[in-house]
Amino acid sequence: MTQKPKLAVWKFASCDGCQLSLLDCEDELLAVAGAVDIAYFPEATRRMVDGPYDVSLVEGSITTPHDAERIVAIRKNSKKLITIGACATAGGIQALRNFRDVKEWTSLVYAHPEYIDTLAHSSPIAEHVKVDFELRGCPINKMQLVEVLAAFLNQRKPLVPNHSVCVECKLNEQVCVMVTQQTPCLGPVTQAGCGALCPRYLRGCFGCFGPKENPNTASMATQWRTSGASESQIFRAFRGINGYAEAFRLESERSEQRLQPTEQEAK
Amino acid sequence: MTPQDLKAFLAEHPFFSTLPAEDLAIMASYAEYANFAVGDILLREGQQATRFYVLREGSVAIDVHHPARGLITLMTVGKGDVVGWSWLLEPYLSQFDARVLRPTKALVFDAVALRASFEQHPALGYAVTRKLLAQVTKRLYAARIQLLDLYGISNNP
Amino acid sequence: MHYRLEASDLEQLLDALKADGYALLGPQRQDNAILYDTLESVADLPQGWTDQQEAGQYKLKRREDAAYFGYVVGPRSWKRVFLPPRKRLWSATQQDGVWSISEEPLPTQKVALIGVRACEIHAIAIQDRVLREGPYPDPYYTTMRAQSLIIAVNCTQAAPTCFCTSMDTGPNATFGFDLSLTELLEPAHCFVVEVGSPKGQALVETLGLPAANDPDQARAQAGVDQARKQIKRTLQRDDVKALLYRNLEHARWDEVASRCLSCANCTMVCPTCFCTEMEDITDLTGDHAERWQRWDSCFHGQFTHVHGGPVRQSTRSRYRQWLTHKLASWEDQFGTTGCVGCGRCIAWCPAGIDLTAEVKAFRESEHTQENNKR
Amino acid sequence: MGASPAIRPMTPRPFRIEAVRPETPNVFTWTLRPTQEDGPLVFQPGQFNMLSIFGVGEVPISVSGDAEQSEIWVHTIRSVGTVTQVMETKKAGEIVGVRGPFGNTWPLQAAEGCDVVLAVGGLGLAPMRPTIYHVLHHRERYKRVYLLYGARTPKDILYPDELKAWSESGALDIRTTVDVGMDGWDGEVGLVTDLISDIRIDPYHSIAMVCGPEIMMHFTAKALFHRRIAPARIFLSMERSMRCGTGWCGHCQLGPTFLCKDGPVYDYPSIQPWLHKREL
Repeated sequence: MTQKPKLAVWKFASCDGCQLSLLDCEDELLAVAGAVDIAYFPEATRRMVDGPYDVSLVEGSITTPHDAERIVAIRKNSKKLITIGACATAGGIQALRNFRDVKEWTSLVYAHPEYIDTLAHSSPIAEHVKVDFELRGCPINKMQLVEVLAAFLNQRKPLVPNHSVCVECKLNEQVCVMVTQQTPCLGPVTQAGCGALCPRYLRGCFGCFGPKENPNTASMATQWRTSGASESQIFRAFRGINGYAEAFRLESERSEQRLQPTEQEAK
Repeated sequence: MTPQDLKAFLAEHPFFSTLPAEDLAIMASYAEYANFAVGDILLREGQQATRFYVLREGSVAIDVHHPARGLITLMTVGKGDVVGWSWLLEPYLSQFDARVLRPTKALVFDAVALRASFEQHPALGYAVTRKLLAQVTKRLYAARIQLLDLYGISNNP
Repeated sequence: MHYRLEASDLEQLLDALKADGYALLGPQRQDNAILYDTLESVADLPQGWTDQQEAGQYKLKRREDAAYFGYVVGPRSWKRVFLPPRKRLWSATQQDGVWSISEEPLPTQKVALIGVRACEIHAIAIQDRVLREGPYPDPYYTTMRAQSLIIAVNCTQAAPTCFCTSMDTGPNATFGFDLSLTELLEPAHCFVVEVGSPKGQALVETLGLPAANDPDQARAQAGVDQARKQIKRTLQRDDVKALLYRNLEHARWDEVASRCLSCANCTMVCPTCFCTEMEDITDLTGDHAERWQRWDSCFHGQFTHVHGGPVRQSTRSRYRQWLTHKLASWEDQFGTTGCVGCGRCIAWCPAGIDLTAEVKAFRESEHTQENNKR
Repeated sequence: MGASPAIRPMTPRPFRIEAVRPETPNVFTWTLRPTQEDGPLVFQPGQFNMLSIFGVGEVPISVSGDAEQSEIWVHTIRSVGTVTQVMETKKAGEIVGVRGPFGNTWPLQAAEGCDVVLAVGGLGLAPMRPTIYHVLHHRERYKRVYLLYGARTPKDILYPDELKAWSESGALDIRTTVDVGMDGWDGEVGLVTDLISDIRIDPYHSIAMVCGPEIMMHFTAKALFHRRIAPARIFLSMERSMRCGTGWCGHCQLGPTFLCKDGPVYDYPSIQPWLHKREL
């Protein structure tokens, strides 16, 4: 048997939730540990083996100049680099800063903003280095993570379909909450992967896995309006965890433009 | 080949066959018949374009030198094709090399004199220009299809 | 010959099926819809409930009566029985470089489908042409079809999304069932039963059903007629194939693409859509591999993926593929249209896109062009 | 239709890679032998198999061997996608899965007594090779037989030794051209369509079979048509994303047909309306 592939797990600006998904793989963790050498995973083990690594899992977004340098070094030291979670693939919730003036915010939040060395934007890893695969989700689905690892270990394409959450609902034979309850749901424009978790509990999809391939967010927003959603509801739906992902960002900007006149009227 | 032979030959060649007899005579007066051996260079990139060839037999490669990849053949032409049209347009410099691939028989025209004669015979100049344009079009079509990379794409997953 | 089954004896029919070894599948109220699922008894049926449907809308409502089958069709279709959303095709295990492949065993459980609508019988017949009657019969499908029994229910009411009358697929079942029931609420709650097969005949005899009298039969007919009258949606299908083929580059495709979410709901709820994806998976070691077949949709980019990307990149081309397949090329392929007029794709489209309206739009634009020429 | 696949047409049968032969950069040929008694491997030229790497995936690959060799499958594969890239790493002795053969065949009977034009581009020579073998085995049944072959560069020419042998035997009139000549290539440089203008055929008693990428076939069919070969006598082999081979999965639809089941070989008039349509 040849040496087991070395796996490293890296953290950038994030809540750690996606890394925890790996630890959460209770049943599969042994199999993972059996298949790979967990060489660097500070969240889980103090053991640290030097690179190069066969697979690096990267969680979190780039928010500081230091992180921007660190990711380049990690890329150089990794054969395959896989980003995990909405922060790493779309900038995360902290990308809300991208729509505002960060200087102004830091001056309001910190007593000594001069010590804060932060970038104006929170950006996905792929804006900085080449990424071999982006695993979506907030948090990621642990089964998808195991699948991605299995795929990389077996040189195949990860079975991570980029179709809508609707397909997941239908494959699970769940009833559409939008059609039966007029519940605002982002399922039709959101990539599957969560197992249609929210619709399973008769709630609308929050878009945790970001825009699906070919998303028609404009029609989605129109549909929400028709079924009675307020403009600020629509705005917030798209300006969420994946608010900096292009399709959602553009839709939230369109919605924001619609909001502004009403705000002015209110004034 | 006598001038008469040349004229008769031109009359049968598709490139000239539609020209009236007096034009054929003019064309024949600027032409001579030649045989070329493998490796002969008919045109050289960057040099004065003073000749124009109509091929009767054989094969000629249109080449370009690529600094990294060496000699690259862009196309081959043969019977019925013409080699060279830079002589008709300023700055009268050949754009590519033309190299004989297989023993080739061709009519060689004194392109400089021919061009000058077109000033006296604009109708002939127009007719020859149209013929050349047809060849240019054919080669442009081929170049465009080659750009599509006809064989490179495969649909296998 | 028609028979009469008292509503109070419906349980006996279910019991007789169970006694015969059938697992029962039938309608029941779940998650704000009427769904086909495993049925234990008559008590599971959605008695006293109905559905209200419009483009992009489906709502359950209480009925004022105790009808068992007083609804139209829900989001599930019977294709889940014969072509499940996901199924394993085979698994393979490697030992010392030698792979052994084991096929997934074929199902052995007989199933009785209770409450199959006329349009759904047509849908099953259409899928039969694809998966049972082609050069390569699908073993799972064929097996399940062979061991299924169909109790049809004729429609006595229609939803605004229904257009079976345009497609000649309803509202009453004319073939493809073992028994068909027409539910009568007045003067007494009962069913008029029609036999469609020897198996159905045997059931009638087991239950010892009496013959239905003429007034009952007339009332059953009146119920079906009522459903027919309620159907307002239409799709002119005689020339729709040529119409769509003529208009492959029509601007209307862009218009519908501006509304279409390419979410694939229409294809998932469609009782005839049969496209599937083959998925290969392994465990982490790679020593165990499986291939699964799952529902897929022509609305997905991956669906037409070739080296270099999907053939159908735009939503426009995907909707065009779906509609022209359903209503035009299906005829070339299988000698029948792919649409049965059940209206599911209209009701369950989150954007409320209505294929009958799209077809009308093409037809009207041609009329306008004709008129402009004159 | 050739041999009917197993009763369960979706289940691959295990085959051992007997030999791997590199052809051109990224292209290699497998010889596959069944690991279990499987009966003769019967196919018609033009048909394809679904080849599996267990746990990685499955791809449709035309049979490129000789139909008279019924104990092996021969497949020429270009490594371009995830599955074929893994295939390229497989060595002799390893096990792969095979389903098939699927699809229809070239009009070899209809071509009897006719001049035959085989026009191939790029890897299209691989699916055409069984036809060539068939013609060579039954040379007397056909009149003039041309093989017109276009490749990108001299390096991309498939089966060069066989091409030479066929040509020298005089059984086939082989004309090869490349898009770009290099590395001392002294043959034709130009379009495969240009080769068509030079052949001598009786257009009224000719059958043309064309195999290559769709765009190449589109232009080649046009050129054949200019040589007065009736469209109904021009046949193309189409390629799309095929997943099942049986017509169940719907992926390979092109207009009114399923390429896996109704094709891959079509006469030009029946496929022409659907060729070259954007995103169809």
